[in-house]
Amino acid sequence: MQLELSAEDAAFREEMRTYFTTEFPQDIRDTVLEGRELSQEQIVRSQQALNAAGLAVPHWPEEWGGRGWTDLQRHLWHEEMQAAGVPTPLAFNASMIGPVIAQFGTEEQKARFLPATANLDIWWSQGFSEPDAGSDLASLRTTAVRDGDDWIVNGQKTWTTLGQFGDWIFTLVRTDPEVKKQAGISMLLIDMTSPGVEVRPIELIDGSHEVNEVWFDDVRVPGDLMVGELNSGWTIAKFLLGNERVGVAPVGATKRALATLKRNAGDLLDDPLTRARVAELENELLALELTALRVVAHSAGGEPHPASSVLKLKGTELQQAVSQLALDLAGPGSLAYGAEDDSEVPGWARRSAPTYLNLRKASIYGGSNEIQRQIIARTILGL
Amino acid sequence: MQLELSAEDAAFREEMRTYFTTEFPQDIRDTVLEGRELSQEQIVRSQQALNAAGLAVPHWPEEWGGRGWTDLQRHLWHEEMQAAGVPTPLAFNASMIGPVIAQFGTEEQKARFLPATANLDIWWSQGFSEPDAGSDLASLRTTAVRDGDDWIVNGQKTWTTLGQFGDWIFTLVRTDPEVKKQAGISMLLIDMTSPGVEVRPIELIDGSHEVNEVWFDDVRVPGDLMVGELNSGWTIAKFLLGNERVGVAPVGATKRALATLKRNAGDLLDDPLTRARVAELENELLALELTALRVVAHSAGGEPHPASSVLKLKGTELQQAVSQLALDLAGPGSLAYGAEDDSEVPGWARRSAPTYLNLRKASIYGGSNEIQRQIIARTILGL
Amino acid sequence: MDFTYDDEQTALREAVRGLATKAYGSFEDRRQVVAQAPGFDEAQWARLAEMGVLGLPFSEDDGGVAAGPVEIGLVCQELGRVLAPEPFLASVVHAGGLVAAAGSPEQRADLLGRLAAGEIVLAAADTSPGDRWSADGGGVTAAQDGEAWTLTGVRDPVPNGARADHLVVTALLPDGGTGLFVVEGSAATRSDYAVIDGSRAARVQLDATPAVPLGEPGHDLRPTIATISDITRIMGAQQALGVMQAQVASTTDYLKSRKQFGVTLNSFQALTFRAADMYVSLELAHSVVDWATMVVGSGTRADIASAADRVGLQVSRAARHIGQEAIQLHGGIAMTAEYSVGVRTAHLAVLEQWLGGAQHHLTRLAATVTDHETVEALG
Amino acid sequence: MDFTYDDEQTALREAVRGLATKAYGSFEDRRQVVAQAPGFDEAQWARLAEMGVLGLPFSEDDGGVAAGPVEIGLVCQELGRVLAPEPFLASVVHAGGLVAAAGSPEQRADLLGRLAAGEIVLAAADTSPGDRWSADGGGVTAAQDGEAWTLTGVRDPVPNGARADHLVVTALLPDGGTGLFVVEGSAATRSDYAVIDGSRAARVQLDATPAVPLGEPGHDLRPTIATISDITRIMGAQQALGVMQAQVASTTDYLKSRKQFGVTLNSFQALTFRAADMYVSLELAHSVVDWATMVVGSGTRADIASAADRVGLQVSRAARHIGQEAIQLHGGIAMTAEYSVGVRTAHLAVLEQWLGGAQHHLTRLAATVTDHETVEALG
Repeated sequence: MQLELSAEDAAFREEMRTYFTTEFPQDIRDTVLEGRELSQEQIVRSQQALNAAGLAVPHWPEEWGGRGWTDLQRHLWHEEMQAAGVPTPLAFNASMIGPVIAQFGTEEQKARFLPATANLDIWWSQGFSEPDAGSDLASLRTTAVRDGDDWIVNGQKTWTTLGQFGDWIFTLVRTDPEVKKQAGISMLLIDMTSPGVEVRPIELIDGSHEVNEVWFDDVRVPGDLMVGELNSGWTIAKFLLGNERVGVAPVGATKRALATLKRNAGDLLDDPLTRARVAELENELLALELTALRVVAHSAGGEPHPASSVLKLKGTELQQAVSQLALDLAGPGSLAYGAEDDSEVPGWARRSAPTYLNLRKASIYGGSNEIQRQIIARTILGL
Repeated sequence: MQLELSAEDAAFREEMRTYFTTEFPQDIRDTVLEGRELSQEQIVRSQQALNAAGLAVPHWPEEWGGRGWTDLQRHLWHEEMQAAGVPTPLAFNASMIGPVIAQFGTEEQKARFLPATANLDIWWSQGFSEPDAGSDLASLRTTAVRDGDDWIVNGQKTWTTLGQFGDWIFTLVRTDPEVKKQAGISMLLIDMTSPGVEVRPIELIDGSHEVNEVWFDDVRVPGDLMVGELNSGWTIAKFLLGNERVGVAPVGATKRALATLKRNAGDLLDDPLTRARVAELENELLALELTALRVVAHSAGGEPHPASSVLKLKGTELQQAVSQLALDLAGPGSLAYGAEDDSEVPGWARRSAPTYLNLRKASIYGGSNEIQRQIIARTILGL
Repeated sequence: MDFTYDDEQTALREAVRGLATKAYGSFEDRRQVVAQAPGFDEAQWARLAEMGVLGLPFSEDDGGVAAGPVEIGLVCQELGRVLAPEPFLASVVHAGGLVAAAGSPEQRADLLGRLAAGEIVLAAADTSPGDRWSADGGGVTAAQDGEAWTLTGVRDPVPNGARADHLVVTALLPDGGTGLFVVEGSAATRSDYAVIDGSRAARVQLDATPAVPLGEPGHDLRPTIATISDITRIMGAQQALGVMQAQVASTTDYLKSRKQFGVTLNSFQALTFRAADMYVSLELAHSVVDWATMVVGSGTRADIASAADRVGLQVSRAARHIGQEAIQLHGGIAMTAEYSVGVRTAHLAVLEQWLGGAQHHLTRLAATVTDHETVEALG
Repeated sequence: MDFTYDDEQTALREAVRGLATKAYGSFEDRRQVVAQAPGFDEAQWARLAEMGVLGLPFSEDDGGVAAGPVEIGLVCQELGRVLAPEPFLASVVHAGGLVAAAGSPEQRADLLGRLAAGEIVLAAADTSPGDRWSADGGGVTAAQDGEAWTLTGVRDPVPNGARADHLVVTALLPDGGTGLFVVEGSAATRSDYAVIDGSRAARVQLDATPAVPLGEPGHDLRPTIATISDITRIMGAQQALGVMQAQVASTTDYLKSRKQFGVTLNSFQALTFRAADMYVSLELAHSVVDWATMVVGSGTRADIASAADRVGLQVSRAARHIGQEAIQLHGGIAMTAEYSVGVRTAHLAVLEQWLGGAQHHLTRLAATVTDHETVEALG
């Protein structure tokens, strides 16, 4: 047991910190640090800056831009990025389809997609969820039917985050309706400009437009855009969803959110009950961060560490708890959601209610907290 | 809607309060108010005093000592009793077997048992739970087999509270092993001095001896000691367990415990976090008491109000929460569990750890809180 | 001691429920109404007036029907159940309550009469940026010149402030204390904006704006203002109760009908137990709401203040619990603006601000724990 | 940065686990041992000495092996796992720690040498009735007459105080500050009593009782005493971690094997989800315990004090949660003294007092929230 970073890791962290705080575009960091919304242009520019610095896809195979870092180094990279207010690379590209193509794709697919994916020249969307499936992903109904070398896709996806910006979408489609539901699923890459693809916005309760429905009406997809074997989509999806050990819990971002809230709170921190809430949250965040370190320190090979579910569960709870504290500290100012920027009610207070509501999604999307509890009970405890 | 008691109910409450605080034996109240353990003699003397005043079994049929009160009046009686530190009548007698015999018993059984039951001349024990049954009461295995007019009982009961003082025990026994498990159960009254009955103490984690195992080894029980029809035991048990709407939640006792704790806490109440915990508990107790009032005000006929489960669930949680606050306020003094009475560590602090541990039972015994949640989900919400 | 509605109250409830459900039983209708200014349906406001609802609290001399807090509360509850956006709480209970408590007979007859008739909307303006549920008037100062009064300062947020024909404004008096003034809506500089639940509020800027004192000018009205705030909180709790009842009902229905993994969600015990816990929160809150409402009818100012704290704490906690669980148990669908569940949770977050928030009330109650031995439900 | 045991540490853990399991793997054996004075097994104490465990923290000059906090912590964890009643924490970590930190070379060689050899038991006496985790010595005063010192006052509770051969007592010095003194156990008036978890503590009365100062007489040792208290808390947290691991394992096993309503309990999702939540509490606590243990090895006094607060808060909360849920998920059986689960929960309640309790630490941490921007796990 050893608390200190090795000299090498400490130097690595310093290198990351220096790049993120001195070289990375300041306007993008300011937007994040002040809790404002990033534009599409900023997200693209951010990832391209990271990619130019070799920091966008460090976990990919080195041939495609990876860096061969240890999990601890990836953790430090990820935490320093969040602490500095640098947006993490677009997950659909960097954490989802990129590793999948690198693992399961043909050489042609790799060459065609990976560089553009790392550089966010292609913006990927995710087409997994369907309206009637929810947590029961395998019950999906979108079909792909053979037509010569092509596939004809029909159906509907939903909860497609940032789909309004998507160039391509990676989808799970049913290619064999006759077999047990997990067995008949394949993964197709679909150009979102194809005829028959329609993206419809979903307005969320915080007024934001971050998710979409994506409709497929006789969309023709060339056969070479299937990833992996026919009917192996479920295996690929499990790889994709279980791929991540680093950055599962938003530790750095939540720490930053709490630090910002403390700064904004001012005199409100004189209240002993508020101080106690802050102290309790800080302690739980420490426990979470240490647990994330234990996970990265222990993980070996490509297997997901089961304690990732602990991180997801507790991480989203704490993220939500900080947003609740912000709402409480904002008080009546939280009503001023739609006020103009020149309002005397400070921006953090005006954003507190939408942020609180928006973050309710954190315990639903990407494997709900009920799914995480089930994974812990079954996989870890054997129940 | 009307907050005030009617003049009649207000007078009734005053009458109760006067009796409990001026006429009832003071030594017994002192024992309760100081949180010490009642002796068997005190419990008997207490109930006999109440019975002499007509206050032991007010909800029984008037012919057997009942008073024909409204549920609200019973509630007031019960709360005033607890507020004054008067022990409530022994539940096994007053709330369980008494009403059962009055409802299902033969005239001979009524005449033989009810007066002695009301006056605690017979101390009843409950023989329902079995070692392998737990919440699944109907899986009981104790058998009663016909032998002429008699029954021969074999098996084991457990969690028999205060069974060491029991004169008689009312039991559920399997009289037909061939049918579906609920269908083959009957209720037998058994004299605990019968040959073959053995009571073995169970030591609990707080060091107390309040529950027992009761073993039956070829115990002969005369046929006229069956209550109700053969194989109707399940119906009777449901009547017995669902009979109670008044006093389901220990509101008065918990309020008293919190008031006593505040008095004992002294300077510790200067701590704003402690004050906040007390305030939160007081508010929840108010909500609970008001809910109990709503239940008694709404209940009609003999049907249990389903919200009784809300009272049991929240009532035990608050009872436990107050005991946790006491443990926290006792601090290191809570270690002095076995210290002599002349210890400088005050009695409430010395009793805090055993009380905390003992009250863990509150959410287990008498229908665990999981069972209560199930009742709410199924019966009230229809889930 | 009685927790039931009498026949007249039940009839009122049915009538209000009928009107509210007709207008907003389809959530899409509510969505369309709040999408544009003034954020509610003027025609529905007129229908509420027609039914006598807008005059409920006021005396007959003032054009009302002198109903009690139970009646007012059940209206709030029914409006909450369907998320009706009409400003009953803001305009009738709060602003109307201030006029009724402090206005001269003429002012009452005029303002409340027109309010009861549905001809005007009032708004109470008592909060400035940074205020936390104080009713002391800070943020706006009153100045007197002969008979004429003017007000200067900023009030924000003012619920329904942009639509209001008249604003009822708290202000610091020149000689100390806090007064109440009526300002013509059009005389103030107002910026209208949307609140997260689809309702509207405004920043109201007063700059030596002409104002008419409510009642005798120059008196310190802090106790009156505080009591009306407390009553508004208790009625806000009634509205939250209606919302929470709808949340529990929606969640229960959803668990029964929604299928996942080939079975309905109520096959999952972890979910049904959480629904049971929601019900427990709801029922405990319900009890305290009923109680506090009755205290409004029979208690002193101090009793009402204490009841507002107790109901504020209990209902804020319950609103948080039920609002969050309703979304979680529904899953993604409840995150969408098209679906009522998430918007109800947004409305509960807004009502918490009306109520005052759990920690605010907890702190006030904590200050009193050594003043009593026990808290008694019955006097 | 590394959270794993090295090979030697793993070997030590296996050895201690073997010894502990052999003695107390059957809970009934533990039950019989604690049923009579001194509340632990002297033979097991000797075996721990033989294995070198009782001298782990002390320097080689003092008869120990100069092991670090990780080794000491894993011993505590293993002893906690089986509820071993031997007073390692009280005698070696706490009292021994005070002697090691403040004693003269001769005192250390004598007391720690005999302690390491299993020849004596020490007890730290630093708490008087009403004390709440202060280490300032209040409750006992020291008086000097030439070279001779005497102590007067009451210490209670003193864990293992009646059995101790020597008591290490904090006391107020005549010229201010707090000193440490060794008192012969037999020279004090002691009343032995049982603690709720089956361990023993005592009231210790000192009445001008002869005492020997540890180290140079008359120096204020408050910083030293506080640090040893903090280290003891962190090691108490290690012990609690072992207990909690056992609670989660027992609960999981029970849910898998126990049948109700014709199926094993792990068919009930509401129960398995609660077991999952226990695991979450356990793992988060585990991380903080490991971290705090490492801070003992590398941090300043202030770092250690802060780590003790953080681990005290996290582990007290986890102990409450896991202890209560373990009983609830087992049901009635866990209420009985014959079954280990409830007694483990009792032991956790006792360890919370060693740790200092959640609210105590929370209050201390709350005082510091404006001193830093974030709390950093890595320096």
